[in-house]
Parts: sequence; structure tokens; C-alpha cells
Amino acid sequence: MKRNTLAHSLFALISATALAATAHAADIKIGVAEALSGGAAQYGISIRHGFELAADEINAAGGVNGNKLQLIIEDDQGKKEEAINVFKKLIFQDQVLMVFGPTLSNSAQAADPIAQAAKTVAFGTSNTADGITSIGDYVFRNSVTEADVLPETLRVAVKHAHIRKVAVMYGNDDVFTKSGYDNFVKALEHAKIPVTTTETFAKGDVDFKAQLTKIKATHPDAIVLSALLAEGAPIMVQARQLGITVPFIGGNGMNSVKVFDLAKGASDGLYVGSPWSASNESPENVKFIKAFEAKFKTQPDQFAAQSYDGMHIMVQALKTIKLGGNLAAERSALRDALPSVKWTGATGAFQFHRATDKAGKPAGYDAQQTAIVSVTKDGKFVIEK
Amino acid sequence: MTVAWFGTFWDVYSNLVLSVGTNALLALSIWLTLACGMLSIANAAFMAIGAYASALLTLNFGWPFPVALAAGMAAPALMAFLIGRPTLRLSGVYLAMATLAFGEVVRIVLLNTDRVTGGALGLNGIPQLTRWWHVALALAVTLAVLWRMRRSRIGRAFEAIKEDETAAGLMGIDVAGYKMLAFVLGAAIAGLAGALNAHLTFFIGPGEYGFDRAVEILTMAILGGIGSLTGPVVGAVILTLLPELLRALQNFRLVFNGLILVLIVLFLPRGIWDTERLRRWAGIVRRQA
Amino acid sequence: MLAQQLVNALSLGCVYALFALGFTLIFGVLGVINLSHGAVFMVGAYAAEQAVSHLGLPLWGALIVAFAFSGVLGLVIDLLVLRPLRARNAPHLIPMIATIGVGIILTNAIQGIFGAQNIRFPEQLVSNRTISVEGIDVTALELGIILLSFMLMALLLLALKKTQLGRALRAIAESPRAAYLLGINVEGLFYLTSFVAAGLGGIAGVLIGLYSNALFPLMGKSMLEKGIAVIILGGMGDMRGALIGGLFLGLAEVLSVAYVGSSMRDAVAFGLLFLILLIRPRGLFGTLMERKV
Amino acid sequence: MGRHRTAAGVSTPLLRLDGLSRHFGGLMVLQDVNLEIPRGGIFGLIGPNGAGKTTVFNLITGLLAPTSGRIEFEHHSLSGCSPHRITRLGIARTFQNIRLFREMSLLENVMVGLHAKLGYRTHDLILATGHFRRDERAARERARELLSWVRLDHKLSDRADNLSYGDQRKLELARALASNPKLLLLDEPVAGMNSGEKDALMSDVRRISERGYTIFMIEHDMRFVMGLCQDIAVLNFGRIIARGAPDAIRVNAEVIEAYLGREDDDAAPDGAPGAAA
Repeated sequence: MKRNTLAHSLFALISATALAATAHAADIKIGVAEALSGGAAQYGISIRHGFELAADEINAAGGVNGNKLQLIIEDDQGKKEEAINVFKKLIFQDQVLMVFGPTLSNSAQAADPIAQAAKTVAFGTSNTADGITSIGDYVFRNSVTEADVLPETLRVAVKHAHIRKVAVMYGNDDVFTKSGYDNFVKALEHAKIPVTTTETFAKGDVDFKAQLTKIKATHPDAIVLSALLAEGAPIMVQARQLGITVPFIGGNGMNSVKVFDLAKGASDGLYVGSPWSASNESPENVKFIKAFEAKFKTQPDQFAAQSYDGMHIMVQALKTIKLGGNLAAERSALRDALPSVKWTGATGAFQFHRATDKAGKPAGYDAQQTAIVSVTKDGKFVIEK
Repeated sequence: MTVAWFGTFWDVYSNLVLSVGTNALLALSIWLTLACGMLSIANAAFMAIGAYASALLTLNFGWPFPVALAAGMAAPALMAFLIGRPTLRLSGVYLAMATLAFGEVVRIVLLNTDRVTGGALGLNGIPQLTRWWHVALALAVTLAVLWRMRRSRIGRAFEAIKEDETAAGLMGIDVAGYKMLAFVLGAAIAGLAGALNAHLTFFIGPGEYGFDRAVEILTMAILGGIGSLTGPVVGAVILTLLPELLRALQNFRLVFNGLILVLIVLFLPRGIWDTERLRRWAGIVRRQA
Repeated sequence: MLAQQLVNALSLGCVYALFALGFTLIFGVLGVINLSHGAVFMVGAYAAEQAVSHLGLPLWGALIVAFAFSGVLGLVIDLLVLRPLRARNAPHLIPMIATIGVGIILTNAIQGIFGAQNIRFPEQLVSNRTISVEGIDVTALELGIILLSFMLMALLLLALKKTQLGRALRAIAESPRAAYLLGINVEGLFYLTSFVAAGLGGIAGVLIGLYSNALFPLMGKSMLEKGIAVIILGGMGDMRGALIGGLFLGLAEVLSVAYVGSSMRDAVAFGLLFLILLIRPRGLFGTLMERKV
Repeated sequence: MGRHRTAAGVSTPLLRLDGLSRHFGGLMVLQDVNLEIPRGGIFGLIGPNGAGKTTVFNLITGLLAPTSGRIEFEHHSLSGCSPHRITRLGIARTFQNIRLFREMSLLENVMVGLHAKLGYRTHDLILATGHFRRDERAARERARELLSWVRLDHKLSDRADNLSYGDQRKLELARALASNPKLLLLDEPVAGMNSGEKDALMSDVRRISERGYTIFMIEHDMRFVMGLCQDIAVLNFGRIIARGAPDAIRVNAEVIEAYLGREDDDAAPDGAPGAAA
């Protein structure tokens, strides 16, 4: 924490000196609203790291057309009221060009309409719930929803593990895991895979054996698990303790190398599908992971990869627009430039596709990416095709 | 110049200011039961019922906002009436725990009826119908009604029940009836706050109405002091603004939130707005002047 | 399946009981619903984790560290927060609210220092071995938790019943004033109780952290909510009640998962709690150390 | 004696206890108590400590339910009535261990006693109609008047817990009178008072009685009881053992036995009827 503040002030100092050197260059203010305290901080902080890494890289390479990016980072505490307050502060007081965030889908439901009304781009890198991009045409995200990746995950898992019927387990009090579950159900129906039983758990539960015992009795070929790592890892451990040996098919929430630590000894046989994989050896991803580890002394996760890519995607659009003058014009120019961005980053090839609102009219933009499916084996993600 | 400044201020802080208003309503809602000597912490649940009832009506049926607000008050009031009879026989910690359990049950029911409530995903796209004057009016009317009540036989009955339930009964006060009145009215006010809040923030979800919210509502009232109506309002203002003021503390901000709560309980036992202390201070100032 | 579920219920019940022991002890003697107990429990687990990963202590070392660290923390909370409130004879809800504040401080301080993400004890700390008997799987750790919660409860009960100290504590539970007039060092025993109860919380933190394979700053929160349910079910301030209430809640939860549906697990638990309060406000069972509230 | 029911005629009693019993677990605190209290006058109930006197009051005011037997007040059966209903029927009481609303002012204490007398409705209150203001003003006036009866009208806005012990008893009396009761129950009204205060209260009670209130008191202080009551009943071990005029009670052998036979009774030396005579 202390080191961060120090790093921050150093960075500020350096950029200030750089600013003095290049007299004509102006800072481009970019708002970042993430949950940096409260229960969602574990994702928010990872996301912030991704942004900082990308911004540093871009600034080190001379910025955007000579202008430096200046991140204005605010904590939304993972609460919707705070997300609204922070969005308003960033948009109206700090006069940022656009806002990244918020961390949680719930917060996005509350805060994104503010950005939409102010005709300012709101760019989510971690919101996966349905309907967020229905809010309006200033709402973007590069976080893939489970709807896009699950069919692929299922296809690969079925092929390799001979799955005919599955049990489903999900956290029903969390937006991320609940919407993941909803999409699993659709994907399973589509693939015509019968479900033996559906079990739920809640945030902060420590014991999952009652559900797992019930699941074991239905003899599924795999367990489909929509969980965050905090509960997902203990679930895997407890399942193995009960002698359940079938593979797990996880959502985005389980796609983290921390699973090898948190579920040590029981981490094998987990299929996850996501555009990002720690084991993807594309040059962009290798570079990202290396730089991240060098800067933060910890391994990146999917949240960091997506925010890292999000910043780069935004910058691609930024490069194409003319800055200087009217902020409102800059904001809408950025919005107009964003949809056509194509970018290959840590999460692979990326482009936007248009979402529709409730009435079916075109609204914001979702991510369109291909999923990489990997399975855990001996403490590593192994990519399966 | 001033107008422009206010315009920016309002753009940035309108939501914060209106949150102060709805939080003040919540603090007053728990004040009502505390004034009767009951620690009921079901107000977060009543707020949830009000929020969901009104939001479902405007969202799915396009009901006019005033009607939805009325429904947002009526639904929790009815629920309070139904559970009140058995629940209000309990006192002290037992009442607190029963209402806490009730709150959890409400939250879980909201999670499990996802066809209607959206479950964990909540309700989104709620029309933003709440205007600043709705909140101001709601707060003003609530304060006026409670102020009148306090200075009438109802207020005296509440206080008598708080001090000595048995003696109050022997004064001809229908103790069970007045407790029910405080409980139901408190639920209605909490529901109103919930309904106004829901139509301010586009989105509501079950997670907002859990134990944390219940504690926050209680804290606002205790912090401000329950000896007067000003106390809960002061408490709501402070607790709503505190996180904004403490922004600079970053990761350790909530530590200070907790610290302030402890310090107030330790050193200002009657809350910040302690009328007797204020009078004493005023007296000192006058004497010195 | 039922047999396995009953074993699950037993170990879950003992997990709850382990947490509730300290919680109910404080209520029994001090008359305070200590809502910082969840946070103290969490801090104990973190302290032990730090000790284990930096000093390489074995399990018993971790338990001692947790007991001592949490115990001292409990003592500090008592000295700084609860004692002044006792001294001015604050109504019993006031200390409860103060402990909410203490809980917020501790939780967020830990989160500020260690972050919000899960951490875990090194896996070699405790044997991961599963014992299978007739198709029933149980881990060594679960057996340990079950044994320990029964033993701790028996120890506390015995201490309360048979020792001079226990008699003094029971006298305080009846009436602190009367105990004071009898020449009992009431304040001293309050400190001792705060220390022991918090220490027990720390031990519970380590074992439950091992059981669920996860430590995180909010780990005490849901445990606290369950703990409240447990001590009400068992009768507040009753040592046996902690175990009986814990087992009852564990059973209710496991059976509701098995036969009602797992999404109703907490609804059953809290609905039951609500109903029991309405029907039998003093808890399901007889009380040994009941205190007027 | 109480056992013989008054024949119909003379005057119907205000309050009638009919075969009243109350058990606490195995303990029989009251057994088959029969009492009739006529309208008007001051009636006394005496008896050694633990005889069950306060239990009688608790049964009458609905704080406890009788194990068996019935209570009739002006021909209404009180069984199953909640305390506030009983108060509204016209019974008010004070407590042995004073129970004032300590954080309220004297005026407010008495105004709480006037609760049932205020007839305005909720909309009157919210709109502050004339009805509301009239009623509140009248209540304030009445409270002031009642406080003047017990000579406390100079301390209207003091907090109740700042009063001296004797004044607290007087305040409780004024508060009980506020509901304009047909029957006023006084539970040891002079306990803990000094003799000057006792004398003053004695004349207060007498004046109140002269205003037409029926008073039913429990008292240990024999001088006080004998000086005020026209009619006295004696309770011992949960049974009525004597009833009659003060002079008859004073010499009743069973009563003297009851008091003197209990050495542990702290009230015995000056509490026994003989001593006070």
C-alpha cells in the first residue's frame, strides 16, 4: 500500500517533469472507477494494476499523439451509490474524457446511465451481466459474457471428458455467478446435455459438502460450476475429499492461476474457457504477463488482462480523433471512433459487436472474442482444442 | 457565476445530496421504534420491500410514480403489521435478533424469486423519476408529522413505553397498539426511502438490503442521537458524507468510519445531537457573552 | 447419502459450535452481544497464517499464536471499549453498537494490510487425508474439529461447574453487583473472559480457515450471522447451547440442502431462528448460565 | 368477614374479588380471597410482608392473571382484560417501588396519565386542528391542577428523577389521579417517607378522598392506615383473616398473632397493630 503511494507520487513527479519538457503536450484525463475497498477490492485492485501497466507502457512510448494519459483513479467501494458519486465526480468535476469501470455489474447498472446521459463513454472491463450494454450507445465493454464462451468450453470439455450428463452448482447471491449460471443453463440446453441436479451456495459459505454429497449421489459426468475463486476453490477441495473425481467446468470466475494455490492438491480437472489464459503463449500475452510480474511482483489474472487490453483498445480509438477544444466534442468523437477498433492484445483478437436494448434497438457494444479452453493439470493450465 | 458554480456542484453532488435525504428518512424510520424502546433492525428489509414493490410497479406496469410510492409505503407497512403481532412481544436483544433474522429471510426470498425480482441480478433500468423536491417533500412531511406526534399523546405514550412498559400500560396506554403503530409507521417510512432511492439509482439488488445496511441505518440514528428528531437527521448527514470526506485515506478509509463510530459511542453517549449538552454549551456561551 | 449428510451436519455443526463458544461465553459473563467476535476470529486466523508462513510453525504453534493474538486483542477491546461503557452503566445495546464499530475497524485494517483476496494456510500444515468408512468420507481435520469442539465445551462446562473460578463466573452471570459484594474480582474476571473468549475465537479462525481452505477479511461476517443464530437456538450465554445450537443449525442446513433445495439453506436457517424466537425466546433448550437481558 | 357475601340490597360494591387464587409454580400466594369494596371512602389492606398484598393489586390491574376466581368492577368482569383496558374502566394505581417516567418532566408524567382522556384523532394531530390544540391545552391545565393538589405545581418542568423521594411518591399519586379513576389503588404510599412527609401526605389523601375518589390502599404504617381507613382487611399467608373497622382490627387476636408470630418480619416492632395503637 505504502509502496503504491510512493510509486504513485514518483510517477506523478516523472510525468510532471515530462510535461514541463514537452510544452505543447496536454494530459488526457481518463477516469477509472473501481472497487478498491470492500469485498470486491480483490478484483478492483487487479483491474487497476492492468490499467496502470497499460498507461505506463503507452506513456513511456510517447503517449497518444504526444499527449500523456493521466489516470484519475477513484474507489467506488463496490457500492452502487458510491459508483454513481464517483462517476459524477469524474465526469463533471474532473472533466475526464471517458470513464473505465465500475468493477461490479450492479454498480454499472446504476452508474452507466449517468455516463450515458452525460454523453461520456463508460467502458467496463469486468461487467459480465446481461443488459449492461442495453443502457445506451455510450456503454462499452471488453469483458466477454459467459454467453460467448460457454458453448465453446462445453464443446471442448464434452469432447475430452466424455460428458453425457452434468450437475450444476452456482452462487445465487452474486451477479457475476448468477448470470454465469443463466448462460450455462442456455448453453446446456443448446447442447442437449441433461442436468442431474442444480445446487446453490452463498458468499462467505465455508461448507459445501451437503450440496456436493447430493451431487455425488446423482452420478454426473462433470460438475458445471459458476463461482468466484473464493468459493470455487474450496468447492473443488471438498469435492475431492468426498471422492468426487469428475471434472469441473468453470466460468470466468475460476480462470485464475490462484486456483493452484487455493485448491492445492485438488486443482486438477477444471475446464475454463475465456479469451485469456495464463498459458496462452501468444507474443502479446507473454509480454503482458512478463511486464505485469515485473511491475507488481504478482501473477496477473483475467481481470488485469482485460483492463490492460481495455486501455489499449481505448487508446486505438483515441489515436484517430482530434484533441483540443471542446470536451463534449472530444467525448462523442471518442465514442464514434471506438466501435471500429480492432486490437490484438493479451486476450487475443478483439472487436466490438453491437448490443441491443430491451426493445431490440441498437445500444452499446459488447466484446467479440474467441475463447481459449484450458484444463488444469499439475498446477498448470493446459490449452485444449 | 454563482449559478454556474451551483450547476457544477449539483451535477457532481446531486446524488449525494439526495442520498442524504433518503438516509435521513431511514434514520427517522428506526428512530420511531427506538423512541418506543424497541431495537428493531428490520428496517433494511422494509426498505427492500418498498423499493421492490414500487420499482416493479413503475417498471412492469407503468404505474404513475405517486401511486408507486404509496404502494412502496403500503407494502412494508402491511408486512410489518403481519409480523408485528408475534414479534413485538419480544424485547431487547431478542427482538433485535428476530428482526435481524426476518431481514435475512426477506433478502433470501428476493434472491430466490428471480422470476419477479431478478434474483441476484436485481432490477435494472428503473426509470429515474425521483426529483430533488420529492425527497425534500418526503423528508419535510415526515419530519412535520413526527414532530407533531412527539408533542402529542402519541409521543408521550412512546416515551412512557420506552421508560416503563408496565407503568405505561397502567396509564391506560395500549402498549401493544402503540408499539405496532411505531413498527408499522417506521416500516412505511423505510419503504418510502427505499422507493425514492430505487427511482434514483436505476438499479436495485438484494445485496443492498442485508445486514450491513441494517447496521448502517441503526448507526445513523445512534450516532446522531435519538433524544430528538434532529439527531437522526444529523447522523444521516454525517454518515453519508463521511466516506466522501475520508476519500484521501484510501484503503484505510473504512477503518476511520469504524473508529468514529466507536469514539462517539464512548464519548458522546447520547449521540452528537444531545439536546441537553447543546443547551449547556449555549448556556456557557451566553454567560461568557 | 443420508449417512454422509449426517456426518456433514455433524462437522458443520461443530464448526458453528467452535465459533459460538467464545461468542456465547462473552454474552454469558459480560452480557454483551459482541459483534466484533467475527472480526477477532478473522484476525486470529491471519495472525496464525503469518506466523506459519514466516516462522514455519506447525499446527499446534499456529493455534497457540491465534489464541494469544486474538486473546490479547479481545483484552484490548475490553479495556478500551467495553470497560468504559461498563463503568458508566450503559444500556446493553450500546456496547453492542460499539462492537460493530470495532468489527469495522478490524476488518478494514486487515483488508488494507493484506488485501481482500483469499489467502490460505500452507497445505502441509494439516493432513489432507480422507478417511473412508463404509462409503462415508470424512477428513482428519473434520474429525479434529468435531473432537475439539466437544472437548472445549466439556472443558468449559467442567471449569464453570467445578472450579472456584467457574463459580465466580456463574455468580457474575447471575448478577455482577451481587458478585462484587461477595468480594469477587468482577473486573478481573471480565478481562479474563474477554481474553479467553477472543482466544477461542482465534482458534476457531484457524480451524475454520483450514476447513474451508480460505482466509479473507470478511470471513468473520457470515460466521457471525450464523453464530448469532446458534447462540439464540441454544440459549444465550449457555455453553452447552453453543454446541447444541451449532449441531441443530448444522443439521437444519444440511437437511434443507438435501431435501428442500440448497437455495433455501439460509432461509431455512434464519426462518427457523425467527420462528424459534417467537415460540421459545429463551432458546430451544434449558440454560445453565442465563442472564437477564 | 369476607366469606359472607353481602346480601343484595344495601349498596352494590364497586369492586368485588370472588374466590381469587393465584399460584406461582407450587407456591400458593393467594387462596380464595373474597373482598368487596364499597363505593366511596378509604379501604385498607394490611398484612405481614409476603402475605400477598401486592399480588392482589397486580391481579386487579391485570398485570397478573388469577389462577382461579374472578374480579368484578362495576359489574364488568376483568378477567382477560389487558392493563390499559382496566385503567380505562376506571382503576388507577401507584407502586410500592415508585415507577415514574424518570426522564420526563413532572408535567409530562401527569399528561401521560391523562392519555385516555384525550379524544383527538390522528388527523387532528397532524393538522393541528382546534380539537387537538383545545384538548392538549385542557390536558396541560388539568395536569397543572393535579400537581397543585399534591403541592408540586412549582416544579412543572423539572425532570422526575430530580425529585426527592417523598415528592416522587406525590407525583405518582397525581399521575394516578389523572385518569380520573373511580378506584385508586395505593401500594404503600408512605414507604420510605419521614414523619413530616407522612403527615402531609395523609392530609393530601384525605382531601382526595373528600373529592369523591374511592381509595384502596396497602400500607405497613399502622398509624397511617388506622388514621385514614374506615374499613380494613387483613391478609396473612394468602388468606383474608379479618375484616372490620380499625378499632376491631386492632384488637383482633388472629391479627396480632399473625404479626407477632413472624419474628423475621422487619416491620413487626412498629408495624404490628398493637404498637401503633
